[in-house]
Amino acid sequence: MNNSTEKAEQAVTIDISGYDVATAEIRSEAKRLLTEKIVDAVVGYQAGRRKGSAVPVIITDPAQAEKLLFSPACVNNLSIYLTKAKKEIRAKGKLAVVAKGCDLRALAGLVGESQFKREEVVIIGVSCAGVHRAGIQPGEPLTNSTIAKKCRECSVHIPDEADLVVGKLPPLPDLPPKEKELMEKLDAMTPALRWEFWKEQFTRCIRCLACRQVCPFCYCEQCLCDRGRPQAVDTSPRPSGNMGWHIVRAMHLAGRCAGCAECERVCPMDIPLNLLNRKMAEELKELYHYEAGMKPVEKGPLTSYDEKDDQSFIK
Amino acid sequence: MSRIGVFICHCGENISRTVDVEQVAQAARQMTGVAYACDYKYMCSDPGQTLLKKAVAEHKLEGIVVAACSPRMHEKTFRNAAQAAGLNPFLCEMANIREHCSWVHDDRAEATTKATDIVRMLVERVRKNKKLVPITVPVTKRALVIGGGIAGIQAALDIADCGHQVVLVEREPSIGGHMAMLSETFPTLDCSQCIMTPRMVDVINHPRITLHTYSEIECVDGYIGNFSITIKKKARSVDMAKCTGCGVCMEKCPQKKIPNEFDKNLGFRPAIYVPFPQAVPNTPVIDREHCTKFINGKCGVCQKVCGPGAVDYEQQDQLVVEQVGAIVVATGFKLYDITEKPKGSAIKGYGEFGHGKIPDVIDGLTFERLASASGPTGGKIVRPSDGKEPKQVVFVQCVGSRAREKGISYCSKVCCMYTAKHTMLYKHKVHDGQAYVFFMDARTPGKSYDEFWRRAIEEEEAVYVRGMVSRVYQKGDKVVVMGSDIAVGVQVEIEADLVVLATAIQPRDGADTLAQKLGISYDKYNFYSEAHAKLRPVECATAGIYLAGACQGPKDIPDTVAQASAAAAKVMTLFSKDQLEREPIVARVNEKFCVGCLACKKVCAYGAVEEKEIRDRQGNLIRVVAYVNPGLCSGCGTCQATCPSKSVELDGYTDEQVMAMLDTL
Amino acid sequence: MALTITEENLRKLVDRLVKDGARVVGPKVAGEMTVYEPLTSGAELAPGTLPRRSAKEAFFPLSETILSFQKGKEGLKVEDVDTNAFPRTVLLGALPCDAAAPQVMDAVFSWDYKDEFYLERRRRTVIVGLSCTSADDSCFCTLVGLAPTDTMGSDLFLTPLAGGGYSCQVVSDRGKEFLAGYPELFAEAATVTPVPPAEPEGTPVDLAKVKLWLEEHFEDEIWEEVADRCVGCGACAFLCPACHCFDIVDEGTEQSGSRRKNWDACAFSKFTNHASGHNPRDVQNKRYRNRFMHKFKYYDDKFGKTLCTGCGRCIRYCPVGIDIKGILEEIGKKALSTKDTKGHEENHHG
Amino acid sequence: MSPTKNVLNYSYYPGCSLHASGKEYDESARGLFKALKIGLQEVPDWFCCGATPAHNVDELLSLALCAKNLELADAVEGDLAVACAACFSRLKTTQHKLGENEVKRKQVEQAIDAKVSLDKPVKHLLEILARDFGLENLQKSVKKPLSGLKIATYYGCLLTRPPDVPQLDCTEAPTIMERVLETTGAETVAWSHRLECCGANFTLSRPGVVLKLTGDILASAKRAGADCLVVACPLCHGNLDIRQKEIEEATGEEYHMPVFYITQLLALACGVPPGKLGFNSMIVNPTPLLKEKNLI
Amino acid sequence: MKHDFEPKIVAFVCTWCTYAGADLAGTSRMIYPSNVRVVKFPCTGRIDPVFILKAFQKGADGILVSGCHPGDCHYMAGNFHARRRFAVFRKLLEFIGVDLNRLEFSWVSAAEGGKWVEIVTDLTQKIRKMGPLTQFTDLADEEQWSGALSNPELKAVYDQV
Repeated sequence: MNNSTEKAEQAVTIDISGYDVATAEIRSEAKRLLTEKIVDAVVGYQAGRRKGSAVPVIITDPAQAEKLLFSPACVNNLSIYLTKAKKEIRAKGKLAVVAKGCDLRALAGLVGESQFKREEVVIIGVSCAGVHRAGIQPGEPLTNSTIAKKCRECSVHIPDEADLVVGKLPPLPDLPPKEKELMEKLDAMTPALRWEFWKEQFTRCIRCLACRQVCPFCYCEQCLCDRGRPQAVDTSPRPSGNMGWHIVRAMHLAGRCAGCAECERVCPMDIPLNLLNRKMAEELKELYHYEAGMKPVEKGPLTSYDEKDDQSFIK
Repeated sequence: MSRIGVFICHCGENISRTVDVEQVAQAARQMTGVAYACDYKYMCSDPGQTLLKKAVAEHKLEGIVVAACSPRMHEKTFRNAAQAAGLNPFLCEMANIREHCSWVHDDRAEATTKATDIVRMLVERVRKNKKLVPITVPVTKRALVIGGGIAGIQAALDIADCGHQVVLVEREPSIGGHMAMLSETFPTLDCSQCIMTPRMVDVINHPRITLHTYSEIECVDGYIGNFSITIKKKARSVDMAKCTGCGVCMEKCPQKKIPNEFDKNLGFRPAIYVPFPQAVPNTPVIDREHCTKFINGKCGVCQKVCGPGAVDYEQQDQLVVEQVGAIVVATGFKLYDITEKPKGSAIKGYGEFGHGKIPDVIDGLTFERLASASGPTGGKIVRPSDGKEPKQVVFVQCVGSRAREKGISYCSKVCCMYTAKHTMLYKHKVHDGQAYVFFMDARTPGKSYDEFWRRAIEEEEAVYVRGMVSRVYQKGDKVVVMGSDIAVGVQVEIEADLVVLATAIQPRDGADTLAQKLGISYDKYNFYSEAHAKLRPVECATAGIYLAGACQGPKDIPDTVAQASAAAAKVMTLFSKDQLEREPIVARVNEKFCVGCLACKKVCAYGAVEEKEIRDRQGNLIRVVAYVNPGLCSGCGTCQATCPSKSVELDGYTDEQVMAMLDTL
Repeated sequence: MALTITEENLRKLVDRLVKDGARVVGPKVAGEMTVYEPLTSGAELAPGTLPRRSAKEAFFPLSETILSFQKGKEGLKVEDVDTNAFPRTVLLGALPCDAAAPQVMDAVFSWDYKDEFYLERRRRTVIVGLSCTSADDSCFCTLVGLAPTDTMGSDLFLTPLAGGGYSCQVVSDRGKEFLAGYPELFAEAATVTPVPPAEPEGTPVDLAKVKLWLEEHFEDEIWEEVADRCVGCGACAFLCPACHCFDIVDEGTEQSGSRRKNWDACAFSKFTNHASGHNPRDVQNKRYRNRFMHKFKYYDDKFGKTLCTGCGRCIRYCPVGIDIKGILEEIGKKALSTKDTKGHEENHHG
Repeated sequence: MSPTKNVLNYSYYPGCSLHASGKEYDESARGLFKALKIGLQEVPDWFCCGATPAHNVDELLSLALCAKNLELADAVEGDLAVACAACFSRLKTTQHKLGENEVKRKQVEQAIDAKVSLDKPVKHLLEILARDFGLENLQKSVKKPLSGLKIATYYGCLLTRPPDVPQLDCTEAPTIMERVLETTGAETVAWSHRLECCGANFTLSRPGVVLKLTGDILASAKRAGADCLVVACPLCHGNLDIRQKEIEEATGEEYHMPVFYITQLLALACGVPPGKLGFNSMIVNPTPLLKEKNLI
Repeated sequence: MKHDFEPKIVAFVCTWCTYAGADLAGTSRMIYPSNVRVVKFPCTGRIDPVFILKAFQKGADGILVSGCHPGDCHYMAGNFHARRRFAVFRKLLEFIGVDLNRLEFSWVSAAEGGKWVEIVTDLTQKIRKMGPLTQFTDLADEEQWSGALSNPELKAVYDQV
């Protein structure tokens, strides 16, 4: 998803030596937690087959703790393994989870939605300077061109609400916010043009539902879009059904989305799904001063109200 | 559902004038699932309904659409007709082709097309309707009344007289509340003890009233028809069964000089005491803070002198649980205390009146105790400082009330009347005394109220000065009242012997904590909020809880008694049936698909959603899901619109029904 | 003597075909990715890199209307799809891992029920394969018995030449027939020096041994270890050239609508959800096991073919990095030690 | 004078009276603060706060005057100390009004063409002594206790009103002056007219009213057995001190009740030489009383 | 008088206030255009954004959502939740590219028959001027993968993704 304008931006490589510190600390902490039976399983990252790649792993035996690591390839939001959708992982007992700042916001959201109690999970927070964006060959260094768009505007480098924070943050480069520019461009467009843009994007959607399956907040037992009677959203991956599906998804995540942008990363058709969630987040911040935070909140913006909410749009 | 009957009404010619009803009937016959369609001049008439019932039988109809007026008019009528014909009433819907069509459009073709569209929409809806059976919630026919003032007593007596059990809980050692403190009551000046004591005796003697005095509400669980109330009975240190009320212990008690709260600390009482002579129950209570036995273990005189041996120092607080079906809250009021800083007020009490430090500046209830025959002075009006008879008394109205900067902007409704009464009582007791009243305007709206007020001025010669009081200060043994007389436009200074402040009426202390226990809402002054200011003044929004008396807002005794009887009537309607029947338009959770995110619980304004644990046979927890309590759910549907996976469904307005209607666009 | 065709003539061939009314499906660049899409002109042809989506879409589209109905005055009217109206198609420039797949899938689509939609399109399509010259570490066609130069499934097979242009090898008589239509675009050349083909890493795996191992290890902790991380999306199935499961759903209203055949994936939790609510594959790793078993055992049991051509798309686009190549190698090693107890005869690719 | 090691430092807004009729208030305040080692840095070229007349004539003018003073005060380090009750009330009201009302704030900013600074705390001397400096420290710095002196503290009507603006002390029953004076060992009497108006500017236009009101105040103080009055406002001092003779003639009562500024007595107690406290420029001669209590 | 284009307007209303307001307009015999089709709900809290989306997909040219004034809600808080939900949903539709003039929200109490007529009439006239809403209906006929981007500016943004 890179393009020509980026060449103009001078190349900056981010020092990720801090990640090795994190890897060592995660390993020792995981070993301790497992040997002392504090947790029954640790959800973390381990090296994949391809050199430099990282995949989620659920280890139960302390000896396997040596396999855990943290690198720019650790892009997954591991909080998805703590929701009701992945009953088999929860069945393993008390869990510890490795979490970047954006992942921790998702964990906080899930606690707020009674998916698990905060004390049931040990959170190993990682000070993260950024991870790869989609389509990057594993093992490439972390530079301004390989870093994910969300990391360019990250405000949660240090997950301070975690039980333990590992790793060391390097000096962070000031990268121009690409996604914000894109949002501004879209906002500047006329509605008709924006419609063309999104129609084009959603026409390509093949309804593989990867965006739903990696989203920590899409843990419904039966998704509205899988229902037949009534068929609120057409199930066949044609443009009209896709449009409905993505509008419903964005609306269901409004006020819950943690901004981990996994949906955009995993989309095999490169549809910029995070723009939708970001627009919802911006509106909720402006309207109700709500921002997804590290601390669980009892009620989200759309499950609470205030007598003095804005109603300028209502006649 | 494939056998639907469509009945199109002419409504005389209100509909048929602009809608071609035959054409609509004709179109209806073509619609999928419609087995029979006809039009008739007056569907809601008796012949109309008979036609409907016959058609149901003859054509074995499974669903009905009546295209006529607004459902808000005759939905009940036609649903009853459907039920009479053996059909579940909720399989009958109304298509509003009068208010929403024939009356508001003049082009006949347009109106007919629209009417057909509306009928088609409702036919599609009925095809997705499900049989619904009214929710029945068992009702414990026992009522709880909180507060033993005149409001609580009246409500308790009304309910008990109607044959139901009542549990009356009173915080003080005796029932009677503030009315028992009053001397004579306006506008008839009859002595309050004389009219109230019989009622209090009725309460104690009533077979169906269980009385818990010197007790407080510990916690409230459950919902309408099924409340479980935990009451904390504070230890009286006297066994009520044995005590005969002879009063010997009170005479012999060495502690004599404890200020009696009932007499506004004018009179004194012993450590083992009864608040006032006509107390009900007439069993004394030991004030453990001031009783030497409890302070340093010495004394114990009362136990020795007690014949029946009723005194028991070991008695402990007790928790009692009562099952009730309805709750009447009658916790009454307290008077604004000029030394306190009211909630939400920028400044502390009334510094300009010396913050209550001047002994001869008293409030209305203290004057009542002075004037009361059973009061500390036997009805003689005296100055608290030196006991002399005051020759000049100044009454000040609206102290705290209607004063925004003191945090109380409402009018307390009763002070104008009782102040006029006070001037009369004073005149009757001190013939050569002169009463002055500083007031803004007199509010005397009740029956024969204004005449009573005029009498105070014309016959009892009270001097009413229209103006506010700016300062009260002690000058020698006199109390100087500086105010203004705006009628004449001058500053006025009166050197009075006694000043009586008509302070504002506020809810009892702890009103907000009790509200939180009951789950009812209250306003910024802590008065309890009624469900609807005009149409449901004695009910709370929370089903099964009713309000009576000053706890809902300042009011006088006639209004309080009326409200108490109204609340009792509401309780009796609730108890009139064994099962509480409620419209089945309530939400149900599909426990298979609910993932327990509890968003529905967060948006439910009625607290109708609870957490329900699903356990396997061995009892270990599988998961937590939401559960809608049909007794509390009022059917607004906000939960379904909030639930992402629509695992909670509002019967009568399911997604399937709505989508079916939208498919006809 | 080898037939050759220049780059320019190949594009001319596309133009000619399009003018003749044929549907030419080939790799073209859209935005930033290459996909197999109907071409409107030769210029759009962009052979070489492996397209994002597989070529199966030429025969087995993402979503296909199989009938539509309308309730009118005279009752219900049902319209079938006229399969004869399917256009003549040329699948041009399909790399071997895409070209081989249709032949594998033919078996299931012409099994006890003949799927006319698929088979009619197959009958009307000429597949012009293209030898593969670039492979990344996800490619593993050689592991499953294919090769970058394998002509399986192609009617004609182009091999890029060092000096540009392609040598063309006739594989099937349908290819020969097609060639006869455009002789002027092809030339004869004595010797040709092809561009060296790609060499995907990894040594071939004994699929028969793997099948045996799978038979004994239905219940094995390898599935949990490998696929507990699977999130259950459809990316691998939808991008896979060989996956062919579909779901039929009616859309529209009772008055008018259509019946649609859409892709489905065994990774979805709803895939094996019974009406009663029971789900035989209730846990995600069981679903991934089913995917692996179907590709390397069940399909072989039924049709004697391996349902995987080693294109590596499922590795590149798996959200959680599940790596079928790694699993295959791991099981391959474990399988070596198992004996052939059941006496299956040797076959994997007929 | 550069204060040696100062405990606290304040910018200081004296106001017009303290450079004229209320000279003793200013001198005694400076003497007291010097004795207590509290820095008092006068705001350079401050000007009139508008007092009562300004805001009756033109509110924007009165707000602009005070806003300008606040802007000038910003240049001087330390919270703004104010002695005169009227200046204190005007400055506080300006901060309150402009803080609440966006429209007025824009108008004033246009008038003085500078940004209005509302965050600099404005504090009356009493507040500084009672809260910042602390009553215990005040008690420690008393060298000559004023024991035996019976004082009637007079707040006047402006110091604590309107309720939520000055926030000096409880509006209707303040005790700050009593608490401050008691640290010197003096005795304060309970009397009724502590917050009654002295007639303020009517002293020029309708002196009769002042005679009546101030007369009541003096009568009430005498009834309470006070030796003297203590004030914190130059205008109240004026009415009570200058008019005392006329009141005695009008009412036939004998008062001889000296009217001190609170800073005069505090400075005296803290060892500032009496000569510097302007006792001789007071109309009702305080010397006999001070001698009698052997304070000078 | 007939126009060449008669818009299809759908009104989602709450039964306690706006539906009653519409009834009042009926009993007062106020005339207004017949384009609106009313769908009754117990409360605006029950109106799900999916219904609005479905109505647009089914060919509605204009949609009105109306309920009780804040504070009047029969169910105390339904309209407060609805107010937040629709404030966010209309921003999403605007971001997707729907012209918000097609989607109107209002408070109409049971006593405001006049206001109901005024809102419906204004909306119908406005939509009549704007013409039919083809966005959603056209989309229904499209097959997958258009792949053809006409507008260069759009292409630039598209590529930047």
